[in-house]
Amino acid sequence: MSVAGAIFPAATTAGGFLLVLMLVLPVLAVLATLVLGGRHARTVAMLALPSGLVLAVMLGSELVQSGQALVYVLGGWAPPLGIALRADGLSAAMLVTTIVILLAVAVYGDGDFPMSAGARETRAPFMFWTLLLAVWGALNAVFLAGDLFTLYVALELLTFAGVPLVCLDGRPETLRAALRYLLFALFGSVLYMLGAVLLYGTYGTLDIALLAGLVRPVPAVVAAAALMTVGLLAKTALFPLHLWLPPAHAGAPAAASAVLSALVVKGSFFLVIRLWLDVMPGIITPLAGQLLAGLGGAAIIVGNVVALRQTRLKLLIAYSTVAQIGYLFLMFPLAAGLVAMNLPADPAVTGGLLQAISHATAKAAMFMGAGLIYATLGHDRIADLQGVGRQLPMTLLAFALGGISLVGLPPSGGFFAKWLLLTAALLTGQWWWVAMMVVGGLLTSCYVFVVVMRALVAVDGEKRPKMEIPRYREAVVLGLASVSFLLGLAALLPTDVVLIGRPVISAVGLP
Amino acid sequence: MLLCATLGLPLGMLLACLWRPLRERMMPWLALAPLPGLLTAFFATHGELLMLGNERLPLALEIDRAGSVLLGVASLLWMAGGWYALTYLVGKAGRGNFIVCWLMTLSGCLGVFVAADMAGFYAMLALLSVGTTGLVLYEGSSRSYRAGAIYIGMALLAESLVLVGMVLTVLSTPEHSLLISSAPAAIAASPWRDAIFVLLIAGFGIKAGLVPLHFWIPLAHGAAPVPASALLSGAVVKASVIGLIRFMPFETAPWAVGATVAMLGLLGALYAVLIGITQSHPKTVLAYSSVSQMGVIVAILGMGMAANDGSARLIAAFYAANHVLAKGALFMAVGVVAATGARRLRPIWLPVAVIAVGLGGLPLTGGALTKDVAKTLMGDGPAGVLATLSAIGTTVLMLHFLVRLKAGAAPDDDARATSGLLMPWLGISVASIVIPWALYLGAGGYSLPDALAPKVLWSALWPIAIGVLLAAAQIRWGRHLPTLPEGDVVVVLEASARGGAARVGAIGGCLDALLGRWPVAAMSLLCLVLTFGVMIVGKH
Amino acid sequence: MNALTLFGLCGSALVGVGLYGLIVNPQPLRKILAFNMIGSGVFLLFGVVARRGAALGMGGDPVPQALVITGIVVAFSATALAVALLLRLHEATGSATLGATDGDGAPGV
Amino acid sequence: MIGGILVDGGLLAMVVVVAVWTILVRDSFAAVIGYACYGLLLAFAWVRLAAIDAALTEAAIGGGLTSVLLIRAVVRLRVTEVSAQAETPGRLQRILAAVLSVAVAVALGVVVLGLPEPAPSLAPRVAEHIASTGLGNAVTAVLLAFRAIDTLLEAVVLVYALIAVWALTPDRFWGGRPGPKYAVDPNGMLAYLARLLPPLGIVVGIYVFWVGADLPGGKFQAGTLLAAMWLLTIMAGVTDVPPISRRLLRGALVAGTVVFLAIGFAGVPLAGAFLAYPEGFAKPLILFIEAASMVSIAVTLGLLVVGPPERGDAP
Repeated sequence: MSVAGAIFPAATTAGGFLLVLMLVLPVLAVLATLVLGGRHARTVAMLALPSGLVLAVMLGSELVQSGQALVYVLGGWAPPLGIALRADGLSAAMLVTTIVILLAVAVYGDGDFPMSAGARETRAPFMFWTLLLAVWGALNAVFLAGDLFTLYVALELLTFAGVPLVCLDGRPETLRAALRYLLFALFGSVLYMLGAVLLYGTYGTLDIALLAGLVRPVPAVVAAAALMTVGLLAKTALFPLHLWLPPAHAGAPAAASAVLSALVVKGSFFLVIRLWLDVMPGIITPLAGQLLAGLGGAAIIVGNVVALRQTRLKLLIAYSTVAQIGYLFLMFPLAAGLVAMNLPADPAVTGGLLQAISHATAKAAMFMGAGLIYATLGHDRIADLQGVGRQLPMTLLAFALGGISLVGLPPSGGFFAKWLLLTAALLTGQWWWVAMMVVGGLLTSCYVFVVVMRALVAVDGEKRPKMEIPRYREAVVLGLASVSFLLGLAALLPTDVVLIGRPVISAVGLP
Repeated sequence: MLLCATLGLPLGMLLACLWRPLRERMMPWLALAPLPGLLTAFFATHGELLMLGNERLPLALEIDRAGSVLLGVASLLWMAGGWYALTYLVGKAGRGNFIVCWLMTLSGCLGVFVAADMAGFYAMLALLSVGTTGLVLYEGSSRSYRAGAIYIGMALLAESLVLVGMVLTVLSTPEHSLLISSAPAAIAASPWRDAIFVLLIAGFGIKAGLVPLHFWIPLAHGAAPVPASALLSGAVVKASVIGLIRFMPFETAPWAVGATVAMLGLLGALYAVLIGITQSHPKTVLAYSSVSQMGVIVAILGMGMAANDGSARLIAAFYAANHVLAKGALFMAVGVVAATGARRLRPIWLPVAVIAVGLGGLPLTGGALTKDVAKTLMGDGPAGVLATLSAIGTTVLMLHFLVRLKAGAAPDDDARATSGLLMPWLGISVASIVIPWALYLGAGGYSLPDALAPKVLWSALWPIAIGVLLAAAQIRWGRHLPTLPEGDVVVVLEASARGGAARVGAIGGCLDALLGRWPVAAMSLLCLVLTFGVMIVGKH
Repeated sequence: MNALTLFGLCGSALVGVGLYGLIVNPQPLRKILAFNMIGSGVFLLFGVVARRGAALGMGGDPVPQALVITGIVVAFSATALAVALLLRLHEATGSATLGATDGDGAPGV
Repeated sequence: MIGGILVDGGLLAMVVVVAVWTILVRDSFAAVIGYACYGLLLAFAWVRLAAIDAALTEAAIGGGLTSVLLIRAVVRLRVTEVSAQAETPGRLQRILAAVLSVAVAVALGVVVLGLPEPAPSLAPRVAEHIASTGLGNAVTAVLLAFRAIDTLLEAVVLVYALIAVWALTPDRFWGGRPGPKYAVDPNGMLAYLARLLPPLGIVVGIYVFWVGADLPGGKFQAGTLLAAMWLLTIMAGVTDVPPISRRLLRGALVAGTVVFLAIGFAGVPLAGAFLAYPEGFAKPLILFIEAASMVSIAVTLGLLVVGPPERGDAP
């Protein structure tokens, strides 16, 4: 059924070297911070991240121009013996999203983790900058690697970069959260590895494009699919495997929470897309798709309901992430349904990806906004947020815009994602997911409303802020929220640019 | 060009509000923001599509006859309201928030009349809801908080239903067209026809305050500041009317759908009157009257669908236009009266009375003209009887309003409303009398003798007379009426929702705590592995 | 019944034993140990896959063997990090458990 | 043939028994010791699978270093043992967990036995192309040529893990020396070993590395050996761990990866692709990468075992 093997060129394409640069640049930056020492970590990051943006944009435009996936065959050894890097529309979109969010977090984090020239290296700032680059490197590897084992290594990189971000400020409860996270993530990765072993034992290759043309529903492959999927779900914290996420994401410093919630969980989610849509579309049964989305639906309900019960802003946002992760998985039965009807799976795939991107930008902005609120008030109790609207108007606006994107009101990215997913669900007659999306949106609006309302309440007299927030930090949060809010307008770009995602996204292996 | 400016000017002003110095100076200009809308209503060519987007997302603007009628009167009311608000809000806190929400609501409200594509229409609807929520919340009391929460909840629910209905509509068109103009035909021929009817009518029905989903209207319109409630009750609720006008396939709709809608509307109209006369606050009384009038408008549309008569579109628009102006004038009057002492009340009270009873169909007023036109659709059957009953009820309700209004006069007997409140109110009052005539004679193609025929006059007059008698009876014995809470059914719904939410929340919390335990989480992971495995094997 | 069958069954058994330990043992250190055991079981299975692919005078398919080496190093890194985290937790709090129900870690800045 | 099966069967039965005991035994210290034995037995199993490279790695890292790590930890965590055991799940949960684990293991066994015949293998392709690398050891050829990116990323994994470990440093000790200061009787047994073994170990290590090009062995195994020697001298108090802020130390950490990357990029103009080696120079370049990596791996592994800094940078 799948024709990914035919779609991915077998040899290095023009612009393929960009993939190598995207992969290596962050790694080099991490090594450089290590050698040059803490005082230069910020400088290295501030040089590397913008160049990364340039590279990502170049990669994207190369992709649009060539209209096909970019491939780089490493060392000249073609798969199955060697390994190829590949970038399709999905990868390009995620690469750009990642770098944009990391840049915003870097600017924001500059306030929390300042580095004065000439001062002695201190732990937290050095680690913040290094880990930011480390997360970037790991994610790029996840988005570019074309081999399931390389992806395993990349996933471990991501975990090792994510765990210390959780306990960056070293408080005991964050250490515990980090340990839970690490152990559960390792549990997931060992299952993923087991699946990869079974695949190799059956087909003698782990190359995604080659496997796509080979997989048949024999027992070993079925077991591999189940093991790898669930392993990745554990790392993505899909309900009911979310035990580690709320304490980890709520306990981390705001800048770290933003990275973790917006990007790190998307790494393993991206692999689920690869696995289900590229490698194994032919063996996944409709029932399995319904189960996966069913978990997503449960995540939406439970995550949102529990979020409404929270008394602390950061925990609320963390549970909202649990719910939003659920949304991401609705795309799978929808894509399968479309394919079964001989229709292009575009709406489901684009919708799912757009959902991921708009959640990433919105959630990063919301976590950073919560950080500013914490810094100003000295707490983040939702019941005592009065006056925030006066003290941090831009932050509150950012929070509201992010919330609107999560709820799915136009013209946000969340709206267009919802539109596309609704289209797919209705076309394939899966009305129960329609109901789920509607209910989820309403539940989400409840807590966004509660927080914004509470913050808008005016207080008598001027409350003295605990800390003055520089304007630029508010601005960057608002900027990121606006990206999420206006993401839907991406559909308005001139046709050729609009199609950036289209041909490549429809070229991910679904006929 | 004008179409663009209709939407562009308010949106531009909204954007300008991001900058604080501009925001602080925006207040005097609020009244001018709807000006392009008014000009559009007069001068724009009907049926000309202005494309802004591309093929994938054809953002487009267009104005049709029904749209331009509503756009014109809405713009007029928005202008008056902006002027009115300028004075009304002097010295009040949070004007910046008010301006932003005002402009959002204004953009959304005018936007729905000119949007020609579903994405844009939906965006405007959402903008309208968010802005309206802000206006309802403006006073910051716990009452407005409750009203705002219920409002946004219902609005989002309505929009979700509309959204699903719209997606189904798009999927029913041959090329998945987003243009609203292709909707009616697509709906009529759609395999999902019934689902679309239910979704769109329920969605727009909530927005129109169709009983029993009306409860948010008394709360929201009661809680908002006077200029805002004038706009909400007058102009904003008409978004649902234009939605139904544009989407519904009048010429091909099944009889049952139209008849059901009509019955719902008319029964709701009567129900709202019954609840309304138990209310004491004049704004709440007016809000119930809006529910009632919207019920009649929806009923007109329903009858149009039942009779497969496309002229229902214009008739409903005409009826709605009259209501826009009359209701706007009455709400503004509440603010004017509140600033006027009992001794100076008479010159104000008289026009108010004319307009109020006019809603019930007082001969020679807009109310009578609209009812006369609507009669062609209502006929003499059960619908006609119910419509007449609702006219009687409206008269009673409006007289009740006049009584309550008097009680709301300023404590200082010699107080005098400033011209900033008086003038816009007066302007709208005059407009509410003149414009229906202009529409009746001009756009409607009727002539003066039509309106002045004795039969017509008599048929308008006798319900009023009965209404006056009933009202007198109410004033005499009305103390025995029970006092019902604002929003009637909402109290029951709220209690059960609270109970349900607490229970669901507790279950969710327990489940989350259970899954937070390592062995449970780890075992569910293994269960998932096995389940996925079995499910995939199962088929092959 | 050949020897490779035994190795395959042994690998599967090790995975099962490790899984049980990972679920049931309350001490994080024992969970880390169990994780390593699952890992070694998986690697052993990979070794079976490699051995099955013996050809042209090679005792086994060298690709899985290489992957096993990489995997062992990665697993070691994970173990080192987990142990360091655990010791640090112990040092900071005096306890060394994951906490049964403390899902609500106090949020930070 | 039968004899072989008996040997294998006995060995594997022991492995499983030790594994079960390790998991079930109440005392964590005993469990860790059990795990060390388990690692050793497993290395023999690898030998029986004719995977000497993997056997060496398993023995050195899986059995050796991991055990050192766990033993150090279990000693420190002794005091928490009783309170932690109190959290053991109830009988019902244990039974359920056992049922699930057995189910997964059985399913896995069935699946593994059903792997296709003839087994797919890349061995022929490796054999076909190994000549162009000039190497004799096919595993090394896979690690350093065909799948060089995995090995490169793996080196990065080690660096990431070390960064993560260092991130756990209490703020006051940042830049200090990892681990406790070992003060051991200079005339004791350990100090004696620490002086005697390292030179030997280094020689063996370099040998393992050198032959790795053609025979089983290579940088990981050699690096582990060197790391072990280093740890021995540290624990014996003969040498001390350098402060983590030292530039030389950090340079040593990244040297292998930097060399790997540099040669990889040199391949772009010289051999037409990133991570390709110019015709005829493959073997020396690979050996060079391995040498640099060996040093980095040894340092990184050693530092991973000693953990984050626990004292200032004073010696």
